[in-house]
This record gives sequence, C-alpha cells and structure tokens, in this order.
Amino acid sequence: MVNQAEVQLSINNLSVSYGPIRALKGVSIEVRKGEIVALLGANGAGKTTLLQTISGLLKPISGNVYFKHLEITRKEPEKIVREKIIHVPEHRQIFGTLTVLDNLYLGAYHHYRKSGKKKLEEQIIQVFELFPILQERQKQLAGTLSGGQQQMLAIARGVMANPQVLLLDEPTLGLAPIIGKEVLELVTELNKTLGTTVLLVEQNVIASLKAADRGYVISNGEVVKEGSSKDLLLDDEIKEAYLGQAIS
Amino acid sequence: MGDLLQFLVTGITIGSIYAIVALGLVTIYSVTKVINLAQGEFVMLGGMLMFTFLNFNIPYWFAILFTLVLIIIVGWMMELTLIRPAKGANPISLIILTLGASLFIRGIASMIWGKDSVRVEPFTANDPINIAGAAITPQSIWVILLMVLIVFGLYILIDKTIIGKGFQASSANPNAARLMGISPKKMSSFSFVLSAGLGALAGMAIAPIMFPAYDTGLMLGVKGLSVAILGGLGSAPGAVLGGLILGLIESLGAGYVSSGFKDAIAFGFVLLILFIRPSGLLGEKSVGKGGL
Amino acid sequence: MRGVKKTNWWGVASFIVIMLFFPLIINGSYYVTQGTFAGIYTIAAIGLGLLMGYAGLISLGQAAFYGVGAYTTAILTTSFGFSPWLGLIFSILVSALLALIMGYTMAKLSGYYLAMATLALGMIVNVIFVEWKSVTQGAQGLYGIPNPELFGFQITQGVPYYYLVWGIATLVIIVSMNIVHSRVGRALRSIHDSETAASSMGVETGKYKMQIFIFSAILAGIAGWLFAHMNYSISPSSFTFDTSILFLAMVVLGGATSIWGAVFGTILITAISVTVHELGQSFSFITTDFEHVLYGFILMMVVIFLPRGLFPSFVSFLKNFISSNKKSNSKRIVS
Amino acid sequence: MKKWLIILVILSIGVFLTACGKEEASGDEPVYKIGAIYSSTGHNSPLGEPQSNATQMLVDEINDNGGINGTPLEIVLADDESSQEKATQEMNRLINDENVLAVLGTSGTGESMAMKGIATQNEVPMVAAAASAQLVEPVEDSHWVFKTPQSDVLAVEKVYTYLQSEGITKVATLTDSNAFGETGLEQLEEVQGNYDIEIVAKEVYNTEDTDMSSQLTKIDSSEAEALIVWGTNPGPANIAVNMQVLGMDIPYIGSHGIANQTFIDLAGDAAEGIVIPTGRLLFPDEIPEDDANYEALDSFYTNYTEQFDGEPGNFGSYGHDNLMLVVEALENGATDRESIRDYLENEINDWVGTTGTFNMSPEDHNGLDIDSLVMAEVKEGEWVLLED
Repeated sequence: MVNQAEVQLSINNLSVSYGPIRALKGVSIEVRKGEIVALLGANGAGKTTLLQTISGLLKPISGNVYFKHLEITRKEPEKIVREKIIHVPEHRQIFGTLTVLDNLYLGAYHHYRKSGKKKLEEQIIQVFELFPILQERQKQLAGTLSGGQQQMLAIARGVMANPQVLLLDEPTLGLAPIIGKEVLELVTELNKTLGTTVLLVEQNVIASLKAADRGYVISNGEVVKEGSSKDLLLDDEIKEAYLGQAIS
Repeated sequence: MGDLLQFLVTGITIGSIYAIVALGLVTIYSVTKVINLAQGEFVMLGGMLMFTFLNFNIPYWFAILFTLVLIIIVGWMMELTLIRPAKGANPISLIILTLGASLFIRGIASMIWGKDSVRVEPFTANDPINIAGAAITPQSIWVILLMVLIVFGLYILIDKTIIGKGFQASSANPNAARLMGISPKKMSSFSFVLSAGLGALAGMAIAPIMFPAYDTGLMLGVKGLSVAILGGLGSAPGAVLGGLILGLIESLGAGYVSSGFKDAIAFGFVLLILFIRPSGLLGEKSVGKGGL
Repeated sequence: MRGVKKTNWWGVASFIVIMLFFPLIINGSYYVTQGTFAGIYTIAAIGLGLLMGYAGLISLGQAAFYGVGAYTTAILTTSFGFSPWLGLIFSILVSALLALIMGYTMAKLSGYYLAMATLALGMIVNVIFVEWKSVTQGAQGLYGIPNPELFGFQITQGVPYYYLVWGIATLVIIVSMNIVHSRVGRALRSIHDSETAASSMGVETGKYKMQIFIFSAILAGIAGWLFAHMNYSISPSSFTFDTSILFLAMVVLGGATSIWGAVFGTILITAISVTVHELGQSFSFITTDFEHVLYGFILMMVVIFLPRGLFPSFVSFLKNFISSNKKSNSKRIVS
Repeated sequence: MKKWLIILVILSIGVFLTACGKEEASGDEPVYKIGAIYSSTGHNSPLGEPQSNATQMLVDEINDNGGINGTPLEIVLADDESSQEKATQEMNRLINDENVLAVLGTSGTGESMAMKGIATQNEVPMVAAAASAQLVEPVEDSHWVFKTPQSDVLAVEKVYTYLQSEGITKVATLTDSNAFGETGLEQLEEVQGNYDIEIVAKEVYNTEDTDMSSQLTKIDSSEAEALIVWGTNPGPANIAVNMQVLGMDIPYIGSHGIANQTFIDLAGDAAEGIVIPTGRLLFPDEIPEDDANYEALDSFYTNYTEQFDGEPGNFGSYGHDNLMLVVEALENGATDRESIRDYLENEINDWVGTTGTFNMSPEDHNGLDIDSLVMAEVKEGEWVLLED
C-alpha cells in the first residue's frame, strides 16, 4: 500500500553472535514508513536477537542499522529510545511492583521533562481510549493484571514513548487466542490512527501476516524469504513449514 | 520501668544509626546489586571532615554543607572509577572490590587524621531531656529525626518522582528500563551519590555522640550490612525495621543479659533469622523482586 | 580454562625445591619467620580458595575456624596437658564440627546472605574467645603453649618450624589438587558454573558444598594449630574480621580458580608486607597505614583488571616470556 | 594495565629478594647492641610512639656523651604494628639476625606475651613496656622477662586506697572487653576484699561501642557509690558523656589508660572531677622538687618536649626506664645476655627511674610499689595532681 514511502529502518548485513554461536548471519531488512512488517521464523531463528540488536540491547559484530539516515548501530538503548524507536520486549517485562499508571509514565520517561506533566496526562487519556481496561486498573500494581492486560500495558507503555517505529516481540505469546487476536487488532489500529511503523515478531503466522503489509522469513539467522503478506500467505513452503502448526 | 525506657531510648538511637547506614547499602544494592562494604567509610568521612572543617573555623552549617558535597563527590567518583569498570563481575568480586575501597579509604584517613578519636560539637545545645525517668540528648533526637526524615525523603523521591520511578524500574528490570530510555549508568551513579549523601548525613549526625576516628566506619559498615541483610536486601522498610530491631537487641541484650555478649547476641539473632527466613525479614522473595 | 587440568607434578616438585632451599639461601631469622607465617596462611588460604573457586561460596569468617583450631589445641595443651599432636586431632575435629553445624544452618543461604552468615559466625566466635574467660582466658589470651615434638626433637620457632609448616602445606597442596581433579572436584566446578545445571545433572550440590565447606574449615583449623604452637601465646586479636579479610585478599589476589593461586597470593602479600617494611626504613611516609592503602588499591585493581587473579596472568606471562614465539592462547578469556 | 600490574608484582618480588640478600655491615669496633620493639603504628601507636621516640632520644644522648664506658650503644628500633604476628617476626630478627644483648618492649600485652615465649626460648633478657602482670608472673616462667609499667594491681590498689579514704565501700565497674580492661577487672575483683570494698555491679563494653547508656542505666539502679572505668580512649570518654546525659552523679574513677589530654578533649566538660591513678610524668610541673623521682622526671621531660612535638606521658616514661635499666646493667659490666639478666634481677635496688623507684628481685621482675602512682583529677580541662 505504502511501498514507495520513505525507508524508516534499514538493516544491512547484520551479524550478531553469542560467544562462539552466530545468532544472525548477515541479515538485511527494510521497514518503510507506516508499514507493519512481520518477522516470521521458528523459535531460535534469530527474530528476537534482531529486535534486541535494533534497540541496542545487543551489539552486532558486523553490519549496521540505520534509522532514516542516522546510523544507530551500537548505540546504547537509552539513546536509541530518544529516536523514538521503541522496543516492546517479549514476555511483556512490565514493572510488576509499580502501578499501571507508573508503568505508563515510565514509558514516557525519555520525554517526561520535555512534555511536562500536563501534556502527559492528556496523552495518558488518549492511551486509555485505546486501552479502556487500563483506565479501570490504573491504580493497581501491574503485576496483578492478567496476561492479556499486561500485554496491553506493555504496548500502551510503548505507545507512551511516542514511537515512530514500534518493535513488537511476540505480543500474543501465552495469551488465549481471542485475546491474542484483540491485541493484534489493537496493533493494526495503532498503525492506522497514529501512523506508527511496526516491526512485528509473531508466532501466529496467519494472524500476523493478515495484520502485516510485508513479511520476512528468518531461519538459522538468515533471511530466507521476503515478500508481501499476500504472497507469503500463498507460499507453499511457508504453508508447509509454519502454517500447519500455527493453525492447530 | 525507668530502666526499660532508657534501654529502649538507647536502642532506638543506635538502631536509627544502623538504619541510615543500611538504607545507604540498600539504595546502592537495589540498582547495582553491589553490596558496598565501604558504606561505613562514608559515615567515617562524614565525622572526620566535619571535624576538620570546624577546626578551620568554618561556620557549622557551612561545614555540614561542604562535608556533604565532598562525600557525595567521593561516592560519585567511586561509582565512576570502580563499579562501572567492574560491571558484570560476580558478587564475590564485587564484595572484594568494595572491601578494597574500604581498606583504601580507611588507610588514607589514618594517614591524614591519625589514630586518635576526635570530638565534634553537637548540632544544638546538648542538655539532656528527661522523659519519664529516661534521659535523651537533643543530638540523639536529631539522629532519630534524621532517620525519619531520610525515610520520608526517600519515599517522596522514590515513589513520587519520575527519577525515583526510573530508579525502581532500573532496579526491578534493568533491560526493560533501558528500553524506556532509563540509563542504568546514570541510575548507578545516582544510587552512589544518594547513598554517599546518606552516609555523610549519618556520619555528621552521630559524630557528636560517638567520637569518630579513622576506623569507626568498619564496625558501622558491618552492622549496617547485618541490618540490611536482616531486613532483607533491597528492602528499605526492611532496613529500617532491621536497624531498630538490632539496636534494641543490642541495648536490651546489654541491659538484661550480658554487656560482653551483646554483639554475639545481635549476630546470633541475625543468624537465627537467616535460618528461619533465608532472605531476611522483608526480603526480595516476599515483596517481589528488588523493590526499594 | 580453570588452572591446572591435572596434577602438575612438575609444579609441585619445583615448589618443594624452592621452599626447601629458601631458608638455606635466605639467611635471616626474620625472613624465615615471615616464610613460616606465609606457610600457615597458605594452608588457610587454600581452603578458602577451594570454597570460593570451586564451590562459588564466599566466607567472610574464615578466621573463626582458624581461631577455633588455635584455641582448641591451646586449651588442651595448656590446661589439660595434652600433647600437641593429640591437640591437632582435636583442632581438626572441632573445626570440622563447627563447620558441620554452620553448614546445616546456612544450607538454605546463598550469595550475600551466605557471606553475612559467615561474617556473623566470625564475630560470634571472636566474642566467645573474649568472653568465655574460664576457658579461653579472655582478651589476654592463653600462654605457655608448648612446641610440638617430633622424634624427640622439639620443633622450635625458626628453621625447624618453617619446615614443619611447609611440609604440612605441601601435603595440603597435594591433597587439595587430588580433590580438585577427583569426581568431587568436577562436581564442584559444575556447581560453580551453574547450580541449577549441576543439580539437573544429578549432582548433589548440597552434599558437595558441605564437604568442601568442612574441608576448608579443617584446613583453617590446621593453620590455627600451627599458629598456636609456633607462638608461646595466642589472643583473640589474631582471629578477627581483619584476619578473615586477609585470607580473602590472599585468595582474590592470587586467583581462586587454582590451588596455586592461593599459594601465590599468600606469598605475594607476604612479599608486599616485607617490601613495605624495607621501604619504610628509608621513607618515613611508608607505614602500616600505607600498606593498607596499598592492599586496598591492589585488591581494587585486581578485581577490575584481572578478575581471575594474578596467578593465571602470571603463568601466561611466564609462558609468553619463555616461548615468546609461541602464540599465547590463554590471554583473552572472559567468562 | 595488566602489564603494569605484572611489572609491579615483579618489582615487589625483586625488592623482596634484594632486601633478603642485604648484608649487615659489621665493623670491628665493639658496640653494645640492644633491640627495641614498640608499636609505632597500629592501634597501640599512642603508646608506642612516645616509647620509640624516648628510646631514640636517649640513645643519641648517651652516644653524644661518649657511650657507655667508652663503648657506643647501638639501638635497633623495630615496629610491631600492634600485631602479634609482626612482634614475633621482629623478635626473631632482633635476637637471631641482629644478635642483640637485650630486647626492650613492646607496648601491648598480647604482643609482649608472644615475645616472652621467644625470649625464654632463646635466653635473651627482655624488658616489656606493657602493663599486664602476666608478663612477669609466675616467676618461674618469667626468668628472662622484666617490665617497667606499674602492674594493674598497683593501679587498682591505688584506686581502692583512694576510695577507702573517701569512705566509699560499694562500687560498680565498667571495663573494656579488651586485654587492658579485662586485667583491670580481674585485679579489681581479686583485691576488693583487702580494702573492704564490694563490687556491686559489673559491666563491660566493647572497644568500638559508642553508647554505654544501657550498662550505665543498670549501674545507676544498683547501690554503687562510685563507678570504676577501666579502658582506653575513646570508650571512657563516651561513658563520661553518657553519665552526664543520664544525670548520674556518683564519682567516676578511671584508670591510667586515660592519663592523657585526648581523654579530656573528647569528654569535654563531662571530664570534670574524674579521678585516675597515674604515673608522675602526666604532670611533671606539679611534682614537688623533694620527690625522689623529680630529677629524672624533669630532665627527661625537658629534653623530650624540646625534641618532639607533644609530651612523653606515662608511656614515654616506660620507654625511658626500659632503656635506662639495661644501660645501668651495661655500665656496671654486665655485657652479655646472661649477666644483664642477672644484674637486672639482683642489682636493681632503689633504682630511680621516671616511672618510680625500682626494687627488682627473683620474686618480682617489676619492682615497683604503690608509691610509683599518684592520683590525678580533671580540673578546668586539665589533669592536676590530687593531694593526699
């Protein structure tokens, strides 16, 4: 749909290793403005590694990452956040001992002082419109929320950071299918209403390809296939390799 | 009855000192997971620097300010030059590291100030106050008050400000915190600055009570550590609770059991609590991970 | 990369030769006494090194076992007229028993909590030395402790005692190396690497930890025995927190990942102390305080720059030095 | 950085080895060589420093005046750093490497006890500067060991005599749990009966303790008419302050362990009226000229204060007497280890030192009596002689 738009994130020939084990072997990926791009692949293929490298938690051994025209390779995560590339990590990783509201404020940590308390309160009201359940639970400790609510909070916390690019790692992991679907619908809605670019790692291949514009398939640390969601959904190999298990 | 009241007053004063030292330890631990065995040295420096400034005839409240600033700088430098380069070392190494720092600071202090104890004037006129047969000095009240103020201040700072929330986040999940843009390095520096400041305040408040010398930090550090562990590492309420309990045990132990064995009683109590609750009274396991 | 892979007999032999000839080459009672103390500390440090390097446990109270070893034999020989050798057996037994009791108390503890428990133990034991006056003679300590006799020959302070100490130290080194290379040693290393992994592999971590804890207490007890019989008198001030820290410093400095690390660290600390002493004669600002500053500084530097201790670096330095054309492969290994 | 550290290690080993190989230059000229170990550093340094200073000063004086009967005196001064281990090492060095005729020191009891064993084994006379009576008792074990400081029992007897004269019979004790306080307490308990004094409350504190209110509260509710405190700074100062806070007004009698200005500086006005037994060197100006020790005290005090910053105090006087006793022996022809010992044991009669007048005998290797002590009181921030 937005194929000709400006490239927001470009990853070139990126390699990452954990000690002697190579997790990524020369991966190249492009994400354009306003897109939802799905990263597919088996467990341990390197999807999470890729997101962590983009957000700075991991340092690559070679290759580079560009945000628009700015190289962000090897920058510290807290610096990359300021470029509004926001990583919502897997397993949610909300701060369980803090309240829902505190979690949301922390999401806005990097622009807290710039925005001011008043603006943030307005922003939180906006976020509550997207995630009404969080408004009800705002005083509650985040650790006491249900899995789905925690995931909502994790995404909402990401939204509070005013993301231009949102890196979502397995947002439906461990959720009941219906709730997982809800979460993904939210992601699409975010993408539409706020124009946020999304790079989505998801185990549910069909659901994520349905939500996404394009997709990449990663296997053993390499990109083995890429294409539009439609093409990928029709791809025989993908059907064989992933869809069978994803449906069940 | 009068005796009991006196033991309680004494115990609470000593306990407040331990609690402040332990709060410093907890502050650093919750973000960096480092047990700073040099925390007692901040307290020692507080007393000795205060003494030096007063000797130079610097006005009392300025002396307090200078001491505070200097020790905060020491704490900040310590984080910068020691803790940061050793990031990711195992707990054993970190203990040794801060132990080395403690030896180093103590050695320098003895070279500067010699071995003699010194006397520091109290904050305010020090005529004891009598409460139902128990006497208490205004300075002891200052110490208790300071402890309460510090607890309150820490609560405001940690629970009501965004920096404090960032601090909690960094303590609970450093990586997730980084993804919010919270710099663990800054938080680590912040924790050392904060706890050096706490140490300095404790040192200045107790200097008029205890005649500081170059080596007072050692025992206070050890007691502070016991208190932090007793209360449960990483728990600020635990540190206060542990401090008061240990102070009272010492004072009641000296009063009713044996003054010679009072330290053995106190440490024995710590062992007993650890035997029953391996992670302390309000340890991490009971209040969730690493909350302050 | 954990120190020597199998018992390095070449190392043991050259070590024995050096220790054997030291008092013959170095003519001076002062250095022999220093050497004797170094030997005593080595024995305690090896025990602590095993505990830290192989079981991953830290002890801030090793002086408790050292002191219990010394006091047990001192009390038995002075108040009850036991022979020192019988005293040795009791020193070992009582240290081991204390370790066993403490081991059970601390079985559930880990990390800093364990460190705290050992610290508390050290403090309590020291208070007992001071306060149990009817038995320990309090803060003044016990005196009149006899020298041990061997084949009718009294082992007095000086060269004879030096050989006794290092003879026992050599035995301890050999026994410890065998432990390290035995099944127990392998199990211990797996505990250190990861306790969960070890227990899932069927290693009874608790049992092995307890065994090594008791063994390290026994070594400290033996060191205490040697200390007591070397001196005419002992007092609680030799078994304080500072002594525990000294042992710890020796191990950390040398490196806890091999037996030789503890030996090396002890000799190094002794050498520093002698050096400071010598320099102190010429420069007035170099005093004991300066020595402490130096220890503190070295400890910090070692933890930051050579977290595995000086001995491994020293070895690779020597290897590079001897065969400078060979490529060093053990240089950059970060755990 | 790694390289640098390795170089440091190699260097220190190098220095160690060179130091080991160093040969002592031995001239043909005869000298009398004496060793002295005092705790110039470590926690006993307030004691050891004046002792060490005094010794060096006196040796220089003797040599400037032509030595002992024309033979120069050589002193090998060592520092045990207040540690038993170091004392052992230095003792071995002095006896075996330096071949000294006698050893003076050291300042602390524990360290001196360790040295006693070595002195006995090597048959070297030793004159200790530590207080504990254990050093010279029992006599059969102390053949080679002498000491100059007043034994605690003398200080205790002095205190009890004073209490008797004040008409006090019931006392409380609050003593440090270290060796000093402990011996004090032992003696206090031992001789109380001889003076019709009863200890009705017995408390101790730890050297690092900062607040003794609990112990004092207990004492306050006992029927004690006076408090005896046995310890060294800063504990007794804490006690004085705590007593003031608690409003306790029973007399405070300290030990000679606080016979210094530091105590008064710490305790401030809480020190007023505190009474202690002490040697005369605490206030040489106040000693009447007809006192037997006046001359020795006066010249030593004047020379010491000229040469050093600060006063010699009682500890300096032990340093003085230790050396001068051995010098006395040397002057009278006792020039080997055995004869020095015999001389000290048998020939020291009415020998006037700065600590007191010594009368050694095979049964008494200290040789002082109760007159070597006087009572002092804090008045307007200074120690003054308390007239009998």
